[in-house]
Amino acid sequence: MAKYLYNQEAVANLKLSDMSVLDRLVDFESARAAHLKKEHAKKDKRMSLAEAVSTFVQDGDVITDAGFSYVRTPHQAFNEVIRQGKKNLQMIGAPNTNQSFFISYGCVAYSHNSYSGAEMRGIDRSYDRMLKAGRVKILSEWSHGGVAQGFKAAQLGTPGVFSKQMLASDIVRYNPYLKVMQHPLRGDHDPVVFVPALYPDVAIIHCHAADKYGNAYIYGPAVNDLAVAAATRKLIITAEEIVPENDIRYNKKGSIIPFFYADAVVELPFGAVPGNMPGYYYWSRQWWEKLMRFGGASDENMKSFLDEWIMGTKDQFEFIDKLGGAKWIAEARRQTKAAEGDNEDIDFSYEEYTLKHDSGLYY
Amino acid sequence: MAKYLYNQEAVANLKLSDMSVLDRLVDFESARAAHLKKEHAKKDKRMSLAEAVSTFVQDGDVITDAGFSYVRTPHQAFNEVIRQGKKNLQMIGAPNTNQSFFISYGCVAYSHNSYSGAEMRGIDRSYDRMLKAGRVKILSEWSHGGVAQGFKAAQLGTPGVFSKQMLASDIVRYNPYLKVMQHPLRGDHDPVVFVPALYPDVAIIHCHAADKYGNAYIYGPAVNDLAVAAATRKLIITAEEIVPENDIRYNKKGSIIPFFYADAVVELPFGAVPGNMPGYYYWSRQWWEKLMRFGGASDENMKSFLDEWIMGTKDQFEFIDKLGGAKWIAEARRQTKAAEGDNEDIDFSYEEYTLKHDSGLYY
Amino acid sequence: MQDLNVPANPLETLAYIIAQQIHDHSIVYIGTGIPMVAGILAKKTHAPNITIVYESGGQDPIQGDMPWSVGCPFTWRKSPTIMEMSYSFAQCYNGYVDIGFLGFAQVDMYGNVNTHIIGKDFHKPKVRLTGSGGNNDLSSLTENMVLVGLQTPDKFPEKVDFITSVGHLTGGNSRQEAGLIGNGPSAVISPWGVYDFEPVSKRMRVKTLTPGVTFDIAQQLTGFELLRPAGEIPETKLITPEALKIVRTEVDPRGVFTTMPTA
Amino acid sequence: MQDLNVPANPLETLAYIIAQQIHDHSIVYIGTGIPMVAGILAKKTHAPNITIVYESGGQDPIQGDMPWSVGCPFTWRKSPTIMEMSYSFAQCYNGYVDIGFLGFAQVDMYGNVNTHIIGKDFHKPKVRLTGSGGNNDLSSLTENMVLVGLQTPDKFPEKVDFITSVGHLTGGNSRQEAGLIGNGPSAVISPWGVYDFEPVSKRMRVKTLTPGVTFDIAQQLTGFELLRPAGEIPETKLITPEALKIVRTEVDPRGVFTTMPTA
Repeated sequence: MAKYLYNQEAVANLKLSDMSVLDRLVDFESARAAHLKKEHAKKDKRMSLAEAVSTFVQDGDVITDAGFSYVRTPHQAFNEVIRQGKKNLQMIGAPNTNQSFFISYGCVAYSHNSYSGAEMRGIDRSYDRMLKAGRVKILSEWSHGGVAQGFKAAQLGTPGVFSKQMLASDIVRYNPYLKVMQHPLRGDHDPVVFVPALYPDVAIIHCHAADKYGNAYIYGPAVNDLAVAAATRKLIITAEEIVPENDIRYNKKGSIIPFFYADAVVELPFGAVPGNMPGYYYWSRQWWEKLMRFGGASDENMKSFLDEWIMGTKDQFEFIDKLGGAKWIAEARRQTKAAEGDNEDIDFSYEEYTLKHDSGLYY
Repeated sequence: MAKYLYNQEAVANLKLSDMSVLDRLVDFESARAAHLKKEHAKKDKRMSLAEAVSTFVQDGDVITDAGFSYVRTPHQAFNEVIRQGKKNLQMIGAPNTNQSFFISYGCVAYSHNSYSGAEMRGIDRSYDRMLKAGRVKILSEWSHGGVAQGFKAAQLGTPGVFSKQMLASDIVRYNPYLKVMQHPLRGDHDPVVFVPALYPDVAIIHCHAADKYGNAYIYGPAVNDLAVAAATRKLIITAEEIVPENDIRYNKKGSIIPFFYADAVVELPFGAVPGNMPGYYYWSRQWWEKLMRFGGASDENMKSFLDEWIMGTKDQFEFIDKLGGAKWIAEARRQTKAAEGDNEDIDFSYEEYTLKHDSGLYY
Repeated sequence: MQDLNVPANPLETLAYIIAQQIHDHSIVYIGTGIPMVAGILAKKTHAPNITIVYESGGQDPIQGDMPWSVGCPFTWRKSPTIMEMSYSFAQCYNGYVDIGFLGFAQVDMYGNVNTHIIGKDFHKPKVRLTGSGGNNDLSSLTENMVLVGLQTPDKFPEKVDFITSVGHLTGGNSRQEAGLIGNGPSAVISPWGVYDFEPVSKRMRVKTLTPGVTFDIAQQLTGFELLRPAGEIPETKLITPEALKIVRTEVDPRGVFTTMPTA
Repeated sequence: MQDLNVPANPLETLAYIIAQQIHDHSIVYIGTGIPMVAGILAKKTHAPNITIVYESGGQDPIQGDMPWSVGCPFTWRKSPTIMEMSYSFAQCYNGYVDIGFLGFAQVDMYGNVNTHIIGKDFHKPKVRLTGSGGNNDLSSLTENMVLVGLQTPDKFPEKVDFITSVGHLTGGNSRQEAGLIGNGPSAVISPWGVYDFEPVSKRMRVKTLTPGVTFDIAQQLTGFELLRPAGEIPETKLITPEALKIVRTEVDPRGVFTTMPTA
C-alpha cells in the first residue's frame, strides 16, 4: 500500500505494480524524524570511508548523485558503495549521470531519471542496454529543473512548489510525483505542476574542506548539493582535507554545509577522481572517453573496464596510480587551475581516446 | 477590477473596497515583461542617488524594506525617497520596520505588514497612532517566513510554494494572497497554505561593493535581499564603494547580486547610517532609542525628530556630522568590528537615551 | 558590571528559569530579549554543547557580548554560515531545531499567542503591536516551543485578541488537525509561574510557582481557569547565586536585557 | 590549431548559422556542444556584449578555452557568481534570459523535442537517450528558443516518440493554453536548412536552405509536410572566411566540437 496519492496515469505508464517503493522520496515525516533524532551537538564524526558507507548506506536507500556529472562527484565513495555490494538502491540527481556504475554491479535497482550520458561524448549505451534488460526500473522521469526544485522545496521547508517546467510534456505522464493543477490565485486558465519536496535517504557530498564536526566548504558550482544536504536523511561528507573549525569560520566564504546535517566526515583527498575537483584537479578526459566508447560498446567491455577501475582498486591512491600517479596529479592540477584562470593559459589539447587509438595516457 | 482571485475572507476582514491595489505584488507577467525589457548588457549604470530615486521610484510603487531592521538597510536612500515626496507607495519586507518613516511623511499609504518595532526597545507607537488615524492602510498581514517564502518563490521561478507557516492563525484571515488548500499528494487531511511568488516594483539594496554594471557584493546577513533582487521589477544598488569588475570576480565570495538585475548603481558611502553596516559601522543605539522613546511619545515629537534628521540633512555626510562626525565614524567602526570579532573586545556600554537622560552622544 | 550584592530581579530569575528548559546538545532558536540571556546562560552552565540559531540567519556564533537585536553582529560573530531568512526558518520545519523561545503580548489557555493587537477591532485596536515577525513561523514549525512573558489577567486571556501564532489552537488534537508541525508549546514562563499543558485537553496547567505565589494568586493573575496538577505544586527553582553571578559578570554585564525597563 | 585551408565542415557552418541568431546585448543560455561554439563566436564577432549562462550555474565567465562540458571550469572561469541549478533555470522564468539554444534527437512539425527514447515503447525503446537534463526547463521557460540538430526523416518526424520538451505542442495557441512561458521555438537549425514556424498554425516552415539544397530535398529529409514561405527561398548565409578563421584559431582551435565525430 502506497502512502501517497500518486499520479495514476504515470503509475500506469511506468507499469509500477508496487507503488510503496515510491514513498520514501516524499515521506516528510520520516525525514523530519530522522533529522530530529540525529546528534545535534558538535561531535567528532570522523571515520573511515568503509565505516561511513557501511553504516549509513543501507540496502534499499534512495541515494543521490552529487556535484554535476563529473564535477565534484564523490566517485571514490561511490566505488566503495559498489565494493561493499549494496543492493536495491534508488538513485536520483540532476544530473544522475553516474547511476550506470551502480546498475552495472546490481547496486541500483531503481532510477529517478533526469539525464544520463556524457554530453558530446555520447549517450550512455550501457544504461540503454541495462534498462532494456530489466536490470533497472525507472520510477520517475524528471527535468533537471524539476529535481532541483524538489530538493530546494525541501531545503526551504515547504511541502512543495508549483512549477511551469515539465508542463504538457510526456515527463509529467511518466512521473508519479507530479500533478497538474490550476494556479490558486488566477481566474484565467493557468496550469501549474505541483512538485513535492524530495527527501533522499542518503547523500554523499564531496567537499573541499570540512571540520571534524561536519561544517563543510564547497568551492565552485554547488549545483544542488546545499539543498540535498538539508533534505537527505543521512549525510556523508567526504573532504579533500580536514581543517580546524576556525578555518571554516574565518576563511571559508560562499557555499557552506552546516555541521548538524552531517552524520559522517571522511578525510578523502582525491575523492572526486576521475572527475574534476575545482581548484584541485581536472577530470581525466580520456578515462571518460574510454568509459563511453569502449565500455559503451558492450556489456563485456563495460564489465572489464569497471572491474579494472572499481573492483581493481582498493582506494583513490591505487586509482591515481593507474591514471599516472604523481605526474597525473601535477597535470590535472595545472589543467583545472588553467581552466579556472588561476594558472597561465596552457594548451588543452590531448590525445583523445577512440576505439582505434588508445594512447594509454589519462592526462 | 482585481486581476486575481483573492482570499475573500481576508478582503472582507481588511475592509478593502478596491482590490486592484493588491495586483502588482503578484503580477508575474508584468514583472517578467519588465525584466525582459531591461538593458541586459553590461552598461555603466552609475548615477546620483537623486537621479536613481527620481527615475526608478514612482508614485504608487510597491517598495521593499531591505536588510534586517537596522542592519544594512538603505536608510540614506530612503531619506531621499522621502525628501523627493513620493506618494501612495506600498511597503513590504521582513521585517518592514522602516515603513514608519515613510508613513510619517505621507509617502507610504499601504502596508504589507510583518513586523514593526525595535525589539526590546519597544513597539512602534508612532505606527500605532498613524494606523488608527487612517494614515496607512494594511493590505496584508504576514509572518516573516511567509514574506521570505514569497520572495524566494519568485527567485526560484515558481508561481508559488506551499507553506506550513501561518496555517490556522488569524494571519491567513488577514492576507488576501494566501489560500489554505489540501496537500495534493496526501490522502489524509493535510492543510497547507499557498504562498504566491511576490514581485515588488522597486527595491533599494545597500551593498558593500558594486561594480559600475551592478554586480554587487553583500557581507554579513543577506536576509531576503538576494531573493528580492531577483524578484523586483526595478533595482537600485547603493554601495559603500564602487570597485572594478575584477574585484568582484577575483575577491568577493558569498552573497553576490548579478549585474543584469540592477537598473541603477549609486556610490553611497555610509548609506546605511544610522543603522549597522557589517564590517564598516555599528548602529547608533542612542539614535534608535531616541526615535522610539522621544519620537514614539507623540506625533509632534516624531515630526520634530524626523524633520531634524531627514529633512534637516541633505545627505549622509550631514547626517554623520550630526551624529558626531569623524569621531562617530571611528567609534562605529570599532564597535561593529569588535562585535564581529575583528577588533579586540571592547566595552560596549553606553549612555542609553531615555526621556530623562539625553547625553547628546550617538556612539 | 552590575553589583553582585543586589538580589536577583524578576528578569534575571526569568532568564534562569528559561535556561532550565534547555537541554544540552540541542539546537536552540532564540528570539530577542530574555531568551538570549537564557540561551547564553545555559551554554555557560549546564548546556555547553548547544547551538544557537537566530532569525537574521546567524548560527552558532563565537560567544561575545549581548546582542542588541537578533540582527546584531554578535548573532553571527564568525558563524560558519549565515542563512538567508527563508532557510533559517526551514531548519525548524526540517527537524534541525529542538526548541524555540518566543515572547508574547497575550497567551491564551491553549497557548495561542498574540503579538498583533490589543483590542477586538483590527482596524481600531487599543494598541497595535509589532505583528508576527518570526513568531508565527517558529510556533508553526518548531518541535518544542517555550513562551515567555509577563502575566496579568489581560495578558493571559481566555481567548487572545488575534491569533498571531497557533499554540494548541482549541485544544485536543486541533493543532495537529489544522496541519501544523511539531508539538506546540510545552511551557509558558512568567515571573510568577511555570505552566505546562495538560496532555489530553491541552489546557494550560500550573507546573511550578514562584516562591510566595499560591495557586489562588496565580489564578487571580490569569483570565481563564488554570488547571491544577495532581498533588502539591512545587516551587519554581529560583536563580542560584552562582548563576546570578554568571549572568551579571559574563552573560549580560551591562544589563541590556536584565535590568528592569525604563522609559 | 586547425588547418585554415580546409573548407568549412558542416559543424562549423552550423555554428556560424546559430551565431547569427544571437543579438548583441542579450543574455544567452547555452547547452553543450555546437551552441557553445556559436555563443563564443557571436561574442567574438557581432555580439560582444552578450552574457552567457550555463546550466551548472556558471555565468559570464572570462573567456577561455572551449568547455568540454557545461560543468567545465571554463563555464564559470572567474564568474562574479555561480548560481545553484534551481536559480539558474529560474532566470529564464523571470525574464532574465533572452534566448536559449538546445539540441534534439527528434523534433516534430510543432517544434516539440525528444531526447528521451527512439521508438514508441517507453519500456523497450529502440534506443534510450539521455532524458531531459535541462532541455525541458529551458524550453518551458525561455523567451526565445532555437533548436539545433541533424536532419533526417527520422529525426524530423510528424510526431516525436516522446515529448521531452514542449515547443508549440499541437500548434495554434496550444502552447500558451498549456500554461508554458515564453514564445516557444523561433528557429530550428540543421546542416540543410533554417526553419521557422508559421505564426498562426505554428507549423514548421522553411526559412532559408543551405546552398544546393532545394525545397524538395529538404522535404525528402523531413518526416512531415514542411511549409513553404511566400516567394523564393533564400539561401542560408554560409560561414565567411573571417568567421571560419576565428572559429579555427580562437573559438575552438582544437576542434573539440567542430571536428566531425569519430567513434
